[in-house]
Amino acid sequence: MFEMLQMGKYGAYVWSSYGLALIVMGYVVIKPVMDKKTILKDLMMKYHRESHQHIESHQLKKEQENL
Amino acid sequence: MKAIMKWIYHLASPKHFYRIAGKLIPWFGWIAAILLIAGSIDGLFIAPVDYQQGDSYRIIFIHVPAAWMSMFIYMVMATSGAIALIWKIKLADVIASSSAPIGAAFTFLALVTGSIWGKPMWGAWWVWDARLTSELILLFLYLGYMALESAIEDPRSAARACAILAIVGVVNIPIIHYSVEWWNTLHQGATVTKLDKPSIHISMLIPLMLMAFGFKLYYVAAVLSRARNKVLITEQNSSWVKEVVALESGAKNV
Amino acid sequence: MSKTETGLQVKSLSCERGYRELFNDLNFELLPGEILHVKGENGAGKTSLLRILAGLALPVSGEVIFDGCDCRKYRSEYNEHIAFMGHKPGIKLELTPVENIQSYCDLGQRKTQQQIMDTLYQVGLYGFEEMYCNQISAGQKRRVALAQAILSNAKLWILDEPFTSLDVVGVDFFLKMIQQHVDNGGMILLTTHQEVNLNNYMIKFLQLPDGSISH
Amino acid sequence: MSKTETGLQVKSLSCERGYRELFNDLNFELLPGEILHVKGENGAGKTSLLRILAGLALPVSGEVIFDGCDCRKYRSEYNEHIAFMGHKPGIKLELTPVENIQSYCDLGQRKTQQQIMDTLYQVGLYGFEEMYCNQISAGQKRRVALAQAILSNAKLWILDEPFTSLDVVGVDFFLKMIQQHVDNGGMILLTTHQEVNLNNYMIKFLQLPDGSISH
Amino acid sequence: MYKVFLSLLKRDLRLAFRHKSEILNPLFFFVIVVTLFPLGISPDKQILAEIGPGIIWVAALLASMLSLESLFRSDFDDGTLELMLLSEYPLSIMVLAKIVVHWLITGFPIIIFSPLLGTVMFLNDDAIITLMITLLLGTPILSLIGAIGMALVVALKRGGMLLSLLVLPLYIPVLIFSSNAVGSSMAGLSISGQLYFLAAFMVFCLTLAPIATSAALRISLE
Amino acid sequence: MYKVFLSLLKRDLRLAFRHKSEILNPLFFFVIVVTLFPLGISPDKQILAEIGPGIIWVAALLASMLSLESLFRSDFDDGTLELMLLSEYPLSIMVLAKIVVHWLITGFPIIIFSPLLGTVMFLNDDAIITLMITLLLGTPILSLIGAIGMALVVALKRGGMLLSLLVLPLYIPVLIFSSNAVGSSMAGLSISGQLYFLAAFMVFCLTLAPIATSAALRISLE
Ligand code: HEM
Ligand SMILES: Nc1ncnc2c1ncn2[C@@H]1O[C@H](COP(=O)(O)OP(=O)(O)OP(=O)(O)O)[C@@H](O)[C@H]1O
Ligand SMILES: Nc1ncnc2c1ncn2[C@@H]1O[C@H](COP(=O)(O)OP(=O)(O)OP(=O)(O)O)[C@@H](O)[C@H]1O
Ligand SMILES: [Mg+2]
Ligand SMILES: [Mg+2]
Repeated sequence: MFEMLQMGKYGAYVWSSYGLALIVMGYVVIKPVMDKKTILKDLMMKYHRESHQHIESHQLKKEQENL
Repeated sequence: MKAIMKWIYHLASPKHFYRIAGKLIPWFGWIAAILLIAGSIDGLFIAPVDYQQGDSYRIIFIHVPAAWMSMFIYMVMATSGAIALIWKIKLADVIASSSAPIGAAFTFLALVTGSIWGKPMWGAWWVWDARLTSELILLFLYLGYMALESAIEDPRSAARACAILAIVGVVNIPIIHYSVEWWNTLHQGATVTKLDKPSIHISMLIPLMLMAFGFKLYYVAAVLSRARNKVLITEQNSSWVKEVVALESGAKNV
Repeated sequence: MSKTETGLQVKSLSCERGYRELFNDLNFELLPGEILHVKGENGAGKTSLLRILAGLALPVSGEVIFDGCDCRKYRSEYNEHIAFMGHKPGIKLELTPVENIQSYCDLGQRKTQQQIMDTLYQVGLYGFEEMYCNQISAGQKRRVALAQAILSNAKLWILDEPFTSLDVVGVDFFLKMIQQHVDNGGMILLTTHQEVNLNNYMIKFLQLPDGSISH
Repeated sequence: MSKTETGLQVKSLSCERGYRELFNDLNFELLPGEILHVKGENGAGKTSLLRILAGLALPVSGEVIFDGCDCRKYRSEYNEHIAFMGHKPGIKLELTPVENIQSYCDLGQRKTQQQIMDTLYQVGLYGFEEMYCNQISAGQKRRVALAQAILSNAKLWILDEPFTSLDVVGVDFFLKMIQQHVDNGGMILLTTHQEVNLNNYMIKFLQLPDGSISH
Repeated sequence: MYKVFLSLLKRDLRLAFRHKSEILNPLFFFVIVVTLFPLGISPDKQILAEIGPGIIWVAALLASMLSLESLFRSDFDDGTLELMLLSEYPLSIMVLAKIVVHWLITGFPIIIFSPLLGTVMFLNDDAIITLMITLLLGTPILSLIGAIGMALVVALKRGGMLLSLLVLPLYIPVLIFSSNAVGSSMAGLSISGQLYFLAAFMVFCLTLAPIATSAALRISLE
Repeated sequence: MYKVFLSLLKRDLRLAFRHKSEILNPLFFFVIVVTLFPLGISPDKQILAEIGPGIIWVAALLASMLSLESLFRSDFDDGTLELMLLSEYPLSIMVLAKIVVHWLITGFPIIIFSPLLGTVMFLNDDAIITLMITLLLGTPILSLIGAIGMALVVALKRGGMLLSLLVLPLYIPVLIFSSNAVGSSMAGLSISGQLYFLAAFMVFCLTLAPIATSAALRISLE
């Protein structure tokens, strides 16, 4: 078994290639999953802000009228 | 004809795309995973040792599919860029720009695995061979594409500018492919892609093909999930995104 | 709204910058002899609107129709009919006023030297034909731009904050030219934060972002 | 003219740009609580004058004296007492208002986070602390610049066309801040082509290029 | 249409000549960069002759790239580019005129000076003639491709570095074929293959680059 | 005074990191320029090893020069440079902070990547270590001298080409000594002389360049 993993004298080369591929390809698929969370959070906050801005801008106008 | 176009526009509407892509991603993802695992096991342990290169040739099962993908994805980007420019289909822009980082990742993989393979075979990590160099240039094209995209503030202008860049950069693809024929160099010539009779043994061809298809499906899954994110951002003012956001983030909280 | 075949019609125009919607479903029309003053606070999208109308930017949706034709389909014809004066002067500082006007005209219908000189005098640049534009004042540069607009024979002038950094005399002169153009059946679309008194003129106001029109 | 030890005295200042003399032997003084409005047509040299007074440019001859000291000899002390707002905003678009003000203050006396927040609220930027400045409107950017001037504790504000491209609300707000500063014994030097109504205030006019002073 | 082309050509040349000091800058840059190498590498005749063609070509490429700024930047800044977009004539014709001017003030002087630099680098006569031919075919390609890149970044504030990232990869085929041709002719080999490629590529760029450039300009100015 | 330095350093680094994509541009440029040479000259191992040090140094020099724009340009455009001039603290301290940031985002990444490029150019291990040392001593000099040049042209519209003409000649001593040192160490010779020169020159520039730069800035902004 160990013989097999050693791949003659080329074990380091072969395994580092496969390992690197695993890391890079793993990152490529995990990145969008992580991104999605932040996007959902940001958009939630944005919509939240917008629904309140309505009220705020009214208040601002009133303040200016009072001045 | 008009009906067909209408149907395409309908399918390519962001809302539809988001829903359909969400259903497709698991399919592509799992099939890709199965193919890749099978291909790796076959390639690493089952395929016979090469009489010339010893076990080092097993890098081929990563290197070659990655190199193919690096070129294929660039072509996808250029084509969808052209589609977006001509027919003004927003989704094509989204696909193109979601592809760029994946393509860059594959190019990087092809370069590094090639380099790792080169050390035992050629005795050097790098040689200034035409194919190697043109692959390096492809990496720069990807990087330039991404740099341009992030430099332009307005996302719609950015997408259109990048489409032009991608189309112009296509000239590099034939150069990469034919470089081994134009210059006599160290890098191996066509062994797999010779149409009539591949000069590679069938026991090695099978894992290579498994990996190649696995990479393709993997790409589809990855690009779709990126594109779904992009669609959420570009369509953030539309009501359906508001619904989706409320639904999906609500579901998480529960 | 009556169906007209002349002038500018804008139909359900909407525009986004970044991911923010600036205006949505904007409708108005502008007829010969009319002035439209686009109003709105900083960042409301006035410049964006004017650039869309000039064909420099694309709207998210909607149509701009000039003399009955969609202006994006007949871009070259449309361009004959408009003169655009944006935030930037459109004048080369290393050229003289005459050379500037000459090379502007070369982009459209050619003009004789005589016509150019006449217009220069008309805008009051007598004696400055030979100076480079980096030696004349901001107000005089505007006059060069005005001469270009006049010479272009365009029906529709699109002016984005034309009075910025002009002194009182400069503004008055500019207004006079605008009135002349309107009197000759031209159309004007302008934005400005300053008060302008164009009494007795058919002037409409368009308030962004709510898109209401008032007379 | 009485010999004063406070405020700004300008003595026989003259300035050339290129080979053209802009003004010559200009004399005036500005005392605490006063506003000086520099007038003149385009290219008269208003900007040049203000830059000389701020110590950014050198005059051909003449002196600028502040609180009895020649400001070119005591540059560092003089700089403590002035706040300059030129044609350019002086604001980094890639930073938030708070970061902008913070890094401005770091160039002078340091301020606590609390002080900065208070001033931000004072200029009405509540709720915008976290946005980047390229996402806020031109008027709001001016407010950031104003907050910087207020925080600098400078006695003399030098403002070059501060109202450019501000909407009506923006101009009003700015004027209010100017009045507040003057009420607290500050001095203001400004240029603008727009009409400003600062009634009831001690406002002087300086007309370039003839350099006559009127009250 | 022909007239627009000519009048813009005349205007741009006039502008270039009004900045007399600037018109020679690309040439100076070219010469300085070429001289950096004997200083940085070795003054050895053998080595210089070997690396000469490549270095002259790389310097030409950098000079051409760095002078791309002048192509659209000032027109963009003062708003005359907008006026061109609003002209009733095709934009690509005007773009072509500007590219021709760019070539006249960067590529052309470089070609004129290349024999001198070739001599300094100890190239033989054959190689110098080939060098000039490749420059004659190649520098227009540089201006044409560069115009596309410049059009893409013209509206950006910090476009300089980005431009090089976009444009240099596209310049590489020209570099490879040209310096290869010069090297071959130095070794007495046939060079017709390389020259055919360069000529074909130039024609290809000449027809397509103005169109791509004007499309890119319209997008950038949006 | 120390605090101004630190706070400006922090601000500029923060700004640089807000433009994430831009921060790597000088490095990419450096790598692309280095790759141009094997393509343009020859892929031969022998030749590349010979010209490698010179080429890497020329590329570093060009990358440093082209990124000088970022040093003062944006501060000039948005008027924050004026505010710095009007600060009560010495301008040269602030200038030094900006130069340090410039070095951190151009010189430093180049140093980190130089072993990779050295390998690709077939330099031996000794030469690679020397290369890194010369870059460590030399790139700060490039930033310091470059700052003076940039300060002189910052107010000009088309300063790019002019800047290179001003700055490149001043860079030449650094280039000569550094690439000479790398070459010598490849041949197994002593290199202490060159390194002493570089170190001395760096200290010299470090003390005088900020003062010269701030004087130049005051003149430019007048
Ligand atoms: C950094 C080094 C390397 C790079 C950048 C590189 C790049 C590439 C590219 C781009 C392809 C796809 C070409 C095409 O389909 O047109 C390819 C294919 C291939 N490479 Fe490499 N390679 C490198 C090193 C190596 C080494 C060291 C070997 C083996 C000794 C190797 C063996 C192959 C083989 C067998 C193919 C398949 C050829 C075919 O059938 O088309 N590569 N490589
Ligand atoms: N290139 C751009 N990319 C992204 N957003 C932009 C761009 N240009 C402008 N914007 C945004 O679009 C909005 C509208 O800008 P526009 O210039 O049309 O406003 P305006 O009404 O002309 O304002 P002002 O009175 O200040 O001239 C602003 O909020 C601005 O932030
Ligand atoms: N850098 C310069 N070099 C040479 N001359 C200049 C320079 N800057 C300005 N000038 C000239 O100096 C004169 C005064 O310019 P200045 O900017 O001070 O005028 P201004 O009164 O502020 O005008 P405006 O109302 O247009 O702002 C102008 O005639 C201008 O041509
Ligand atoms: Mg505007
Ligand atoms: Mg002024």
